[in-house]
Parts: sequence; C-alpha cells; structure tokens
Amino acid sequence: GCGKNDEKASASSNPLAGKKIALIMRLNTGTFSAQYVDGVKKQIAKFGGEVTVLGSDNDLGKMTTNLESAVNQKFDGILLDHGDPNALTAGVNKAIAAGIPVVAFDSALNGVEGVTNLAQNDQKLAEFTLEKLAEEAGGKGNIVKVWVAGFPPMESRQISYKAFQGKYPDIKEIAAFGDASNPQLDTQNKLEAVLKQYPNKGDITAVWASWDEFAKGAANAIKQAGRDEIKVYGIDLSDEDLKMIQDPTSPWVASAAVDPASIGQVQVRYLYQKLNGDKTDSVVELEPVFVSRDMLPTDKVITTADLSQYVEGWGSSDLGNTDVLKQLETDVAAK
Amino acid sequence: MKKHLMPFTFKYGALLFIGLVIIFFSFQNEHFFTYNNITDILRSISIVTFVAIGVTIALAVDGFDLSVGATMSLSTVVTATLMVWYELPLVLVIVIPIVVGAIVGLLNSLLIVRIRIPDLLATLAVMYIVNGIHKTYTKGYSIYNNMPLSDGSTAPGKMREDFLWIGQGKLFGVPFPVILMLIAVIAMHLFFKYTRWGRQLIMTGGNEEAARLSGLRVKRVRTYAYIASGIFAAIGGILFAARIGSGQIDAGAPYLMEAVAAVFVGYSVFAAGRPNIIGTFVGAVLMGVMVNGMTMMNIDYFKTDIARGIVLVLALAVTFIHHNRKKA
Amino acid sequence: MKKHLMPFTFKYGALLFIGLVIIFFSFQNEHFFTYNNITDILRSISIVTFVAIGVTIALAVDGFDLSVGATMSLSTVVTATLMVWYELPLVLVIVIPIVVGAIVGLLNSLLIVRIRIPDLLATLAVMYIVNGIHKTYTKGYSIYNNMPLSDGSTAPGKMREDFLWIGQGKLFGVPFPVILMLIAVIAMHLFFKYTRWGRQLIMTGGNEEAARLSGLRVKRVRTYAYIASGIFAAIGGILFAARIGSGQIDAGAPYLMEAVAAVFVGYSVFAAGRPNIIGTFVGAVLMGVMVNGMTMMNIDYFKTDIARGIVLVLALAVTFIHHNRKKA
Amino acid sequence: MRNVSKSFGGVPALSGVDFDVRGGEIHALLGANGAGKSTLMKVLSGAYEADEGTVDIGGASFVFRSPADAKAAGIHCVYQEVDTSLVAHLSVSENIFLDRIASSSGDKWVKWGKLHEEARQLLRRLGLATLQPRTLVRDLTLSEKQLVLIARLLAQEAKFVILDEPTAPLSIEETEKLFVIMKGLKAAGIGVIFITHRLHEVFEVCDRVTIMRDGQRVLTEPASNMDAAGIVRAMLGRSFEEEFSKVPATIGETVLSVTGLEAGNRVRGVDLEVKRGEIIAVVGLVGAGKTELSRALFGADPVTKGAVAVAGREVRLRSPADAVQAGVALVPEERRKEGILVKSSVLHNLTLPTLRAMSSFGWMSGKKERGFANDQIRDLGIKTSSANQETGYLSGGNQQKVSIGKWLGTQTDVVLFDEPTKGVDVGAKRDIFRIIGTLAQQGKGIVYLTCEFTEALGLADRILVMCDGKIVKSFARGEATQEDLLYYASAGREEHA
Ligand SMILES: Nc1ncnc2c1ncn2[C@@H]1O[C@H](COP(=O)(O)OP(=O)(O)OP(=O)(O)O)[C@@H](O)[C@H]1O
Ligand SMILES: Nc1ncnc2c1ncn2[C@@H]1O[C@H](COP(=O)(O)OP(=O)(O)OP(=O)(O)O)[C@@H](O)[C@H]1O
Ligand SMILES: [Mg+2]
Ligand SMILES: [Mg+2]
Repeated sequence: GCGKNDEKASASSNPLAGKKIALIMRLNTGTFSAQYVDGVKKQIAKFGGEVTVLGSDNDLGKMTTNLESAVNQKFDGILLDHGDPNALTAGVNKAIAAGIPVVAFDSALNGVEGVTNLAQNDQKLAEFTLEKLAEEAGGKGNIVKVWVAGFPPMESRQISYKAFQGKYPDIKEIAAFGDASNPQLDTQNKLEAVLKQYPNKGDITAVWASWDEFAKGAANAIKQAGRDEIKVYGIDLSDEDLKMIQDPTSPWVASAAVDPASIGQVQVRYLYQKLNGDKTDSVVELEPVFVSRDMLPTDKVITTADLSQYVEGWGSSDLGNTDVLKQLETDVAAK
Repeated sequence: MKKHLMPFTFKYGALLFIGLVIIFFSFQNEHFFTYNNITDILRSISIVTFVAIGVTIALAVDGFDLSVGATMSLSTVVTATLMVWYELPLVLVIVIPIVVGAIVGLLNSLLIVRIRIPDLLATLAVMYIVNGIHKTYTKGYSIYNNMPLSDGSTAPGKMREDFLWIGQGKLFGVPFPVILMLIAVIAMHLFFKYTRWGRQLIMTGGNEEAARLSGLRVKRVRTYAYIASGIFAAIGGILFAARIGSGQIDAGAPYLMEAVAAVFVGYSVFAAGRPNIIGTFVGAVLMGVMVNGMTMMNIDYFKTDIARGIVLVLALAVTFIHHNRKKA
Repeated sequence: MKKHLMPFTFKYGALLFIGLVIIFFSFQNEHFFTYNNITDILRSISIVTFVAIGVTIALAVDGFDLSVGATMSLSTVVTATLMVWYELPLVLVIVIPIVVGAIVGLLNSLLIVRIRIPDLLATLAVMYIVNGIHKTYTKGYSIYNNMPLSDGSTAPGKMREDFLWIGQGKLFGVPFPVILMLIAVIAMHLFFKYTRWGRQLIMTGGNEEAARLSGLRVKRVRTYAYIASGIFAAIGGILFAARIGSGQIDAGAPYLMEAVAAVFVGYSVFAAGRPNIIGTFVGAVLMGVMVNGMTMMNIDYFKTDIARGIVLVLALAVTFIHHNRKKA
Repeated sequence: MRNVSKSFGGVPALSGVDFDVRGGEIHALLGANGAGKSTLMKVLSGAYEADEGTVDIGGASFVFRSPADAKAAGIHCVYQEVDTSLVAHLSVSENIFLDRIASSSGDKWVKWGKLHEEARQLLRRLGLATLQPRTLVRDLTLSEKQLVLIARLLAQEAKFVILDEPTAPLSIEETEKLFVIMKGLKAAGIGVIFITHRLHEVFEVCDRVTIMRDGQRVLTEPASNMDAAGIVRAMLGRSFEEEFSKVPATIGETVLSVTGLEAGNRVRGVDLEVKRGEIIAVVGLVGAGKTELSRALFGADPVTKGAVAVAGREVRLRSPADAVQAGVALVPEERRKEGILVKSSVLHNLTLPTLRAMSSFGWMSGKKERGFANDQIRDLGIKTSSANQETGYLSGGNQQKVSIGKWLGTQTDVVLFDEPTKGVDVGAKRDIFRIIGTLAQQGKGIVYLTCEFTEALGLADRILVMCDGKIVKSFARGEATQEDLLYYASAGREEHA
C-alpha cells in the first residue's frame, strides 16, 4: 500500500476500487493488440480502476524504460504484454521491491519470484493447426510456410513446426518467407510469386501462416489468383480474422488462438487478486482454442464476442475470478 | 572506341543492369518470364510507384518529403472508415482521402515555404503528427467489414465491391492498379517533360533564387509540389486499402523507404543524376523484380535485403562514377 | 527594446521552450521532477544519444547517415553472439562490435568519398545491406542466453554479468549508461569546439571546396566522420544489448528516426541552425522528457506521436522564423 | 610553369601554356573572359590537376595533386569566386586562419583568444579595424569577404601569391590599400600574380604582363613596354577601341517613377524617374545600395515605404513575378547564383520568363522554344555549342548574355541592369552595350546601376549619383566628369558618416 491511494479508496466503499494500473506493451498496433487492450480496459473499468497504456513500438529498450518509469510513478499494479525476461527482470524486481504487483502475459518471467505469468501455449497453437493441416492433406503434399524469426512466440511455434516436419516426412515445404514490417501485403505479393512458380492445381496443398497477419495476406493472394484448392491455416484470431474464416469463399479455413480480450480479462483478475493480498499461482496457462470453418454458423456473421456459443472454451474463461472480485464488480456497478 | 563506350555504359548502364537481372531470373525459373508473373510484379509495385512519384515530385523542387509513408497510412484508414463506418458512396470514398493527402501536403508546404523550416525537418515532424493522427482516429484498430465498435455495436458498412475492384480487378486482362500506375507514370512523365508547370517545377528545383528572379512564383510552385506529393501518397493509400480489402494501421510506414529506394535507383537511369519519373518507375520495377525473383528462388528473406542493397549500390555506382569523372 | 528581445528569444527560445515543458510536467505530476525519474529519463535517452552523436558527426561534414539504425542492430546481435555463442572475454565483446561499426562507416565513406554516390543514396543502400547481414548472421533469430541452435544443441554461453552492468549498473547512484553518455557528450563537444580535427570537420561541412583549397585533405576528414558515425552507432548497439540482456533483431531500426529527430531539434538550440553536439543532447532530452511526461499524464500512446511532432515543429519554427527573417 | 594543358570534358581550357614569375615582382595576367587565366592559376595552386605539364620552383619540378601540395611549396591563392573559399557560418578569424587549422601539423588545440587577437592585428593592417573578428562571414559584404581572403594570404608564409580579380568588388580606397600591400609583398621578395580586367590598374602596380587568349599564352612583356591599346589587341586578337557608340533613341513619356522608396538597410528614400528610350545610370561606390535598390524595384526584397509607378500605373511589387507582370525586368549582379541556372540548358534558361508564351494550354511548344532560343543566341552572339549546352559551362560574358537574353521575349517597359559588365571582357562588354542601346531604341526605360563611372559617362542620358542609400545628385549627359561623380559619390558619404 501507498498512502495516496488510501484517500482515493475512501471515496469508494471498496478498498480495491480506484486503483491505478499500468499496462506495458511491446507491440501496440494491430487488431489483436487492440482487442487485448480492450479486454484489459473493460475489466479494470468493472473494478473501478484506471489504466494507463505504455506502448513500446516493438522496442525492448523502450519497454524497459516504460517499466521503470511506471515504478517511479508508483502505479498500484503493472501488467506486462509480450516482454522478455532478460530485459525486464531487473525492472520487475524493482517493482516487487516497491510493493507493486506484476502480472505478465507471454513474457517468460517464470524465474522471478512473485510474478504471475500468463502464457498462451504457442507450441500447442501451432500443433493444433499443423495437425489439422496434415489431416486434411492426408499426410502428404507441398506446403508454403509463412514465418519470421526474432519474436519469442514465433520461435516457439517454429519448434512445433520442426516436430511436425519430422512426423510427416511426406509433407514438403516448397517455399518459406515472411516479413514482420509489412506482413499482410508482403505475404500477398510473395505468395503470388510462388503461385506463379507452381501454376498447376495441386502443386501446392496448403499454406501454413504462423501469424494471422500473414494468413490474411496469404488468403487474399490465393483468392485473387482463383486457386481455391489451396487452404490456409493460421494462428491467432481477431474479429477480422473470424470474418474471413467464416467466408466460404476464403481459403483460410482454420486458426488456433486464445481470445485476446479474455487474456486481458484474466490478467487483470490475477492482478487484483494480488492487490487483495491473495496468494496466486506463478504460472497460468491459457488453453488455446481451435477454430475451423465447420464449427461456425453459416447463416449469420459472428464476432469473437459471440464465438463462445459455437466453440467450446472460447472467451468464457472464468479463470482467476474470486468471490472478492465478484463483490468488487457489484460494488463498483452499484455506485 | 573507348571514348564512345564510356558514355554508352554510363547512360544505359543501369538499364542494362536491370535487363541482366531479369534475364538471370528468367533462366533460373521458367515461370518468371510469363505474362501472369510480369503483371503480378507490376501489380505488386503499383502502390510503391504512386508513393515514389510523390517523392519524385517533391525532390524535383529539391525538397525531401519524409511524410509520404504516414500520409499513405492515414489515407488507407480514412478510405476504409468512409466505407465501414459511414457507408459513403464510391466517389467520396476516393475523393476525401485525396483531399486529406492534399491537406497534409499543404501543411508540409506551410512549414517549409512559409516558416522556412528545412524540408527534412519539417516533413519529419509532420510524419510524427500524421502517424499519431491516424492511430488516434482508429484508436489503434485496423478497419474491416462490420468491425465491432467501441460502444459494443458493429460498424454498419463493408468495403464496397466496386471499390475493391480498383485494387483487385482486371481490365482487358491487365490488373487495374497496373493500368492506373502506367497512366500515372506516363502522365507525370509528359507533365514534367512537356508542360509549363512541369518545367516550372524543374527550374525551381534547379536554383530557387534564380527561378524566382526570373519571375516564377516559386513559393506557389513548391506548395503545389508538396500538395502533389501528398496526393500521390494518398492514392497509394487508397490502392492499398482496395488491394487488401481493409484499412491497416501503419500500412504506409514501410513504403517510405521503398519509395525512396526506387527514386534513388531512378537517379541512375539514363544517367540523369536527378529525380525523374521514368527512372523512378524503373527503380520500382527493379525492386519488384528482385523480390519476386528471389522469392521464386526461395532465398531466405533476410538475404533479400543484402541483395537489394547491393543492387542499389551497383546501380548508383554505375551512374556516379561516370557522372563525377565527367565533371572532374 | 524590441530589437534586443528578438535575438534573445531567437537564441534561447528553444531552451526556454524545453524549460517550460519540464515545468509543465512537474506541475502535472509530483513524481516527475524526482531524482529517480530524472535519472530514468537520462538513462532512457542514453542509447539514442549515442546514435544521435553519430548522426551529428556525419551531418557536421554535411553528410546524412541513414545506416546508423542498421549498424546499431548489427552491433547488438554481434555483441550478444560473442557472449552467447563464443563466450569471449569482456574486452573483445566490446571491441569487436566497435570495429564492426567502424567497418560499416568505412564502407559508407568508400561509396560516398571514392565512388561519390550522394550520401543519402549510399547510406540507404548500406542500410539495406547491413540489415540483411545482421539477420543472415543470426538467421533471423534473436540471441539470448543458452538459446537453442539450429543443430539441436543449445548455445554454450550467457550474457556476462559484468557486461550487463554496463547497461544496468550504477556508479555513485548514477546509472552507468548516463555517465557514459555525459562523458561522450562533453568529450565530443570539446572535440568540436577546441580541437583542430573538430574544426576541420566543421570546416569541411561548412564549405568542402573552401576546406580543400585551404589544403585540407577533405576526403580523409569525411572518411573519418563516417567511421566515427559507425562507431557511435555501434556503441549504441552495445548499450542496447547490455540494457535488455539479449541481442534483438532489428533493434536499431526505430533509433534512426529518433536520433534524427533529436539532432534536428538540436539545430534550434542556441539558434545554431546547424548540427551541434549540445543541441543534439538537448534534443534527446526533450524527446525523453516528452515521452516520460506524457505517459505520466496518461495521454493515449497514439497521441504522444502527435505531441512529439508538434513540439518538433514548434522548436524548429522558433529557430527558422528568425533565422530567415534575419537573412531576408 | 611549363607546357601546362588542361581540358574539361574534352574541351581544352589550356593548351601548352608556359608561364613564369620571379620573386619580388608583380606580374599581371590578362586575357578575355574564358581565356584560361583562372584555370591556369588553379593548376598552379593545386586546385586542379593538370592533364600535362609541370611547375618548376627553384630548379625542382613539381606536380601538384592538391592545394596542400602547392601550399607546401609556398604558393597561395585568392580565388576569383570568393564564396568558394569561405566558410559562411564560421567567424572572420577562423576563416583567416583556415589554412592553419586545416594543416596537419601545429597546435592540436584551438586557442580562441589568441586566434581572435592575431586576426584583429591582420585586419588592422588592411584598414579594417572596425570589423570584429568574431563576426560570422555570412554577415559580411562582398568586399569585406574579399578582404578577409587577402588577410588570409597575409597570415601565410608564402613565396608566391596569386590574386584572381581581387579588385572587382573593392572600392577605390580599398583597392589603393591592396596595392600598398602588394608592393609590400613585392619588397619582401614574394612573387605576386595579379589578375584584373581593369587595365589602368596594370600600369599602376605591375612590373610585367602576360596575356592569354583561348587557353594559350600570347605574350609576356615588361609593363612599361605596353600600352592599353596594345594589351586589348593582344587579348582579343584584333584592334579594338574601348568606346561607347551611343545609339540615339527617341525619349518618350515617363515609364518608371519612384518616390520616397525605402527598403532594407541601404535604400533610404530614393526618388527616380525614367522615360521611354532613356538610359539612366545610377552610380555609386561599392556599398552605396545600388543592388538593394534594383532588388527592391524588382520586388525581390520587400519595400518598406514609397511608391512605384510603371507606365503610369501605380504597382505594388511583392515578388519578382509581380514586377515581371508590371513590365520590369532585372539582370542581377550575381549571375551564377541569381541570373541563370547553371545546371540547366541555355534553352531552358532563355525561355524561363516566357514559359506561358512558349506554351498553349500548358503544353510547351518545342518549336517555339527552339526558335526563340536560336534567335537570341544569334542576335546576342552567345557562344555556345548548342542551345542544349549546360549554361554553367559558358564563359562569364556569355552567361551574362543569357541572363539578359531571357528578358527579351517578355513585354517589358523597364530593364534594370546591375553591374552587367562585372568580370566581363571588353568584347562581351561591347556586345552588352549594344544590346542595351537597342533596348532603349525600342522605347524601354533602362536603369543601369554601376560603380564604373566611365561606363556611366559613355552610356547614359542621365546620371544619378547614389550615396548611402539616397540619390544625392543628378547630371544630364555631358554635364559631369569622372571627378564630379567621384566627388558626389564619396562626399555624400562623408556628410552622412
Ligand atoms: N570546372 C569547369 N568545368 C568545365 N569548364 C570549365 C571549368 N572551369 C573553367 N572552365 C572553362 O575553361 C575556360 C577557361 O576558364 P577560366 O575560368 O580559366 O577563364 P578566365 O580567363 O579566368 O575568365 P574570367 O575572366 O571570366 O575569370 C572557359 O571556357 C570555362 O568555361
Ligand atoms: N543580405 C545581406 N547580408 C549582408 N550584406 C548584404 C546583404 N545584402 C547586401 N549586402 C551588402 O550591403 C552592401 C550595400 O548593398 P548593395 O549591394 O545594394 O550595394 P551596391 O552599391 O550595389 O554595391 P556593390 O557594388 O557591391 O554591388 C553591399 O556591399 C552588399 O554586399
Ligand atoms: Mg577567372
Ligand atoms: Mg551591387
């Protein structure tokens, strides 16, 4: 506790209301990030708190700086998104020493005492889609891989990909590319080149896109080239992606993901547990969900908010909720 | 003999070089030199060509425009929101982003021509501002059909089919963006070469003070140049939205450097040593050919950057070694 | 009276402006003007300041170096691999990346000084090449402790503790990178102001022909300037690795624009209208203060870009409105 | 120097030139524009590398590859183009000691106090005690810049000194001071090479004369053996009378009237009236404000007060474009920077002010353009290989003709000439006078601003003397002598000082 918040809290009946929370993100653009931020913001609003988003433009140096200035500014709690243990451990230790609880998502801060680590199982995400690909291709064929190194989740997904290659020797990778700076159109242009290189139907069985931004570009290229026999398997799912998967003319047929909004929601809940002084697990696994076109309704267009009705395990996560938190929500709502 | 050879390699060296690159790729892969692949390459460079034409125009009056990438991003999201949020008719969907681009150009020229902040500095500042504006406008979201809005409802509109055709359709078997690009390249080339206003731009770029003392309204000319630069960047943004069917955040950022690279390669075409439209187009083609050819050869993506840099150096070296030998 | 006021606002306008910004933030948030926060701000700008010093040196000889970001990226991954892959001693871990930076600078100067490719074009090409090289070197992976290698084994080394101290440690309660930065700023300022070589750089940048006619070997001077630029970018990269404890791919890319912005704001400090070290430092401080202060005020992170651009415009306008009024 | 040759892009500028200077003499190097004087001196001072030939000093043979080499041999040069050898944003002192700072030996640290003090002393020797060593060179006038370069020369330990047209921007007093300094150098055993287009200066200070024509040496003689007519004949290869054959023109109604014009720091209330067909010369010493007057009349600089009427109509000139529309044209003083675009072709330069007339509906007519350009090239006698030649490669006089020729297609009532003969050889000068006469005959009003009093006396219908920003005296043709003009031009100054 710090003195300043006690005064604020006294305005509200609940001691947990009116907290100032910092959300420190490594990447801060794109629909996935925006939905994740939304999840965080909504949940904190439900708890009567206030959130400040510190974006880092994919610069870990800036992220470290943001973390340190959040500690200096004496926020009540800190949320981390896509951090890196080497870069952040020092800052996180400083926060904990200052009594500020930290909950991290996909940051591999498992070595740090007192931090709760949310993780989406990236290897499993990749496995889901790759298995589906292998199944639909009948265990053989030529595939194109769209992937880029340099990002921890990508590197985890690559581990699954390697295993997949070992498991299905008859599935051959005929081309691989990927560029994170202009993911969608670059993929579109490059895949077009590959389609020209393999102009016959059946030359290419499927495209595995390790990121939804890649998948969108790949789907566009295939659709526009009229090569509808090629299927796209992606990872991650935003509202925009969902729309494409639902579209029967789109080559993108399946994706695996954790609901970005519910990641934010769960992360906030764990932070408030810590604020309440509860003992929390140091690792919380968010189970990925596999979504393919055949699971979705054909008669209407849905968003990720409605997805839980069709796909089991999506967005309905009550993970991290406690009675105290439920009470808090009602108190704040009552005000 | 030697005397004749030199100016020849000098003038056509860069073109020859590009020809060699194309021949190389054609031998590497039979599918490279096909009608479909060539039109694909041209389509893939259509957006960057528009942005690069903007950069060329600004450079013609001796001004560097760093804000084109940001302008393109802004134009992309504005285009998309006009359809998705506001369901406006096609004409407005095209005209409004162009007007927005012109306004950014006007802001640039205000800072450069009136307040006389040096071009690189002014356009850098505008780049920051416009980047901030376009993200603030969409709150960081990309714009797509019936996207959920922050009030919980969904957006009423979709990207219009007729709009998407601009980026994805074909006319007489040629992708429409390629047609647009060729029209723009030819028109701007003729503009610079044969019109009074084109000449005014070039002369202003040559020596602003001398041009002013010859009775040119150089401030006005430079203002128009930056506005044109903004408009071409905006067209790039519109095409981007039409091509991928949504309004991506920060879409234009990578296009700044690509466009600049194309323009710079263009300096060496016909040994101009100056910004010129045909050169810019050839530069864009070279870059597009490189990416396409290397993808077909399945070269690691990180190595393509090296190749691109080396090609740039070689093309420039061909020009400038001679260029300076002539002078010295 | 009015006559005296003008040059004053002109000369100190930019500094005054920065002072106002700081006072404003101090009133907005009690945590802003605290020792810890100030040292944090300084630490946060230490890397960009090194890169910006490199840019300043290149600009001092009237050359723009677009490759500093790429050089910084290369230096970061080289530094990290020297420890993680090769377990080299500290001295080599620091010296080798600096040598690499110098080599990049040498390549730049070769293209610019010998082949006489214009600076922007040459360094753009080198930027592509170096970006490609650093990614090819690590196959696109970032480098971290005991990372898995492509042959299935894990890397033998870790980032050394004494190395990490360079980026994260404190000396007499002051973060070590801040000390390094202050030393570099003061040393380079003295270098430019009081040493023969510093004056030779400025002379060359002011009027290369005049410097040459005065018997200066300007090619050599410009070569040294680009080498220095590469070295400072490399130091930025080393500090980055020490600060985040790993070797990130493409780490330097955002630093190019940030450094350029700092240098440009620096033009307006003391109304120099030219690149100068103190100005560059003040520019970096202003940028750091803005980011820090605005996050404290809970301003949307998109909007910080707008604010940054506007501040840049204002700082530049203060300088150049007067600058040109005087001349006109 | 022996057998020096140099060509630019295949065009020879020097072919097999021999040239010698002795220690302790002042040697005049003369020749028409483009004769190759500056090029020869640039070879001698290492600024250009010769294609062929050597420099022999005291028996040893050298090939200079850079200015540093020449300086090591004791050869120093003040180049014709002043701005190429100055760093504008540095102080006067630093510019004076540029060579010292540039050298690779000597102090590693720059001691500013000492430097300023030494500079102050040098400036005092040149009679520039008022000039502050800390002033930035970009704030100096052209003549002050020239003197800074001469001060730089004095700071060297030279064996040979080259002065390439140093007197062009200097006032009479300043020129006299320079001559004293040159004589001092001569007395110290230093060889001085002096380039000028003012022949009377040659007889005043020089011991020997070398004359060049078309990149070749024509003769070298003691100055006492020569007379002005002989020099001109040698320069041009034919005999030539420097005379002003004034073409009679009918004088019509008033075409330009200026009342109480104030602009900048140097134009302080000018009244002026020009009639059609009339040539008005405005004379004054350097710094009197002539250039600023011409710029203000052309809308190039803002006017603070006063009224201007062209052809009876009151006009407000906010920009040169306004002036052109009102019928005013200016041939500016600094032609390479302001008069022409050096990198553009002769054709593009000539048609620049008349783009509208050369085009229909915005489209340029190549035929009209070429026709106009070729007419001008023929009528004005512009020596160029073709209309597409880059203008920067023309000689000074021919560049000046382009700078004049571009206005001949416009509907002008008034043409302002600012020192159009500066640095122009006698042949080209005569051509320019002829053009001015023709313009007057066509009924245009001419304002001819100059500091060459003889030109004003020969050419003008009326002479106005300008001093310190004001017109102090007006003479009709034939009324004044050179002495009168000088008296009013400088007496006015004393009054105001
Ligand atoms: N850098 C250059 N490039 C091309 N041609 C040049 C260059 N410098 C000089 N010339 C040409 O060489 C010839 C000799 O020029 P130079 O400057 O030596 O003449 P000059 O005798 O000094 O004339 P002026 O009296 O006008 O100063 C001219 O025809 C000129 O156009
Ligand atoms: N922007 C300026 N900055 C500094 N000095 C200037 C500027 N403009 C003009 N001057 C100087 O002011 C002085 C007076 O101006 P002006 O050029 O009109 O005189 P002038 O009579 O034409 O002399 P000149 O014979 O040198 O052309 C000149 O010596 C000129 O060099
Ligand atoms: Mg000369
Ligand atoms: Mg003058």
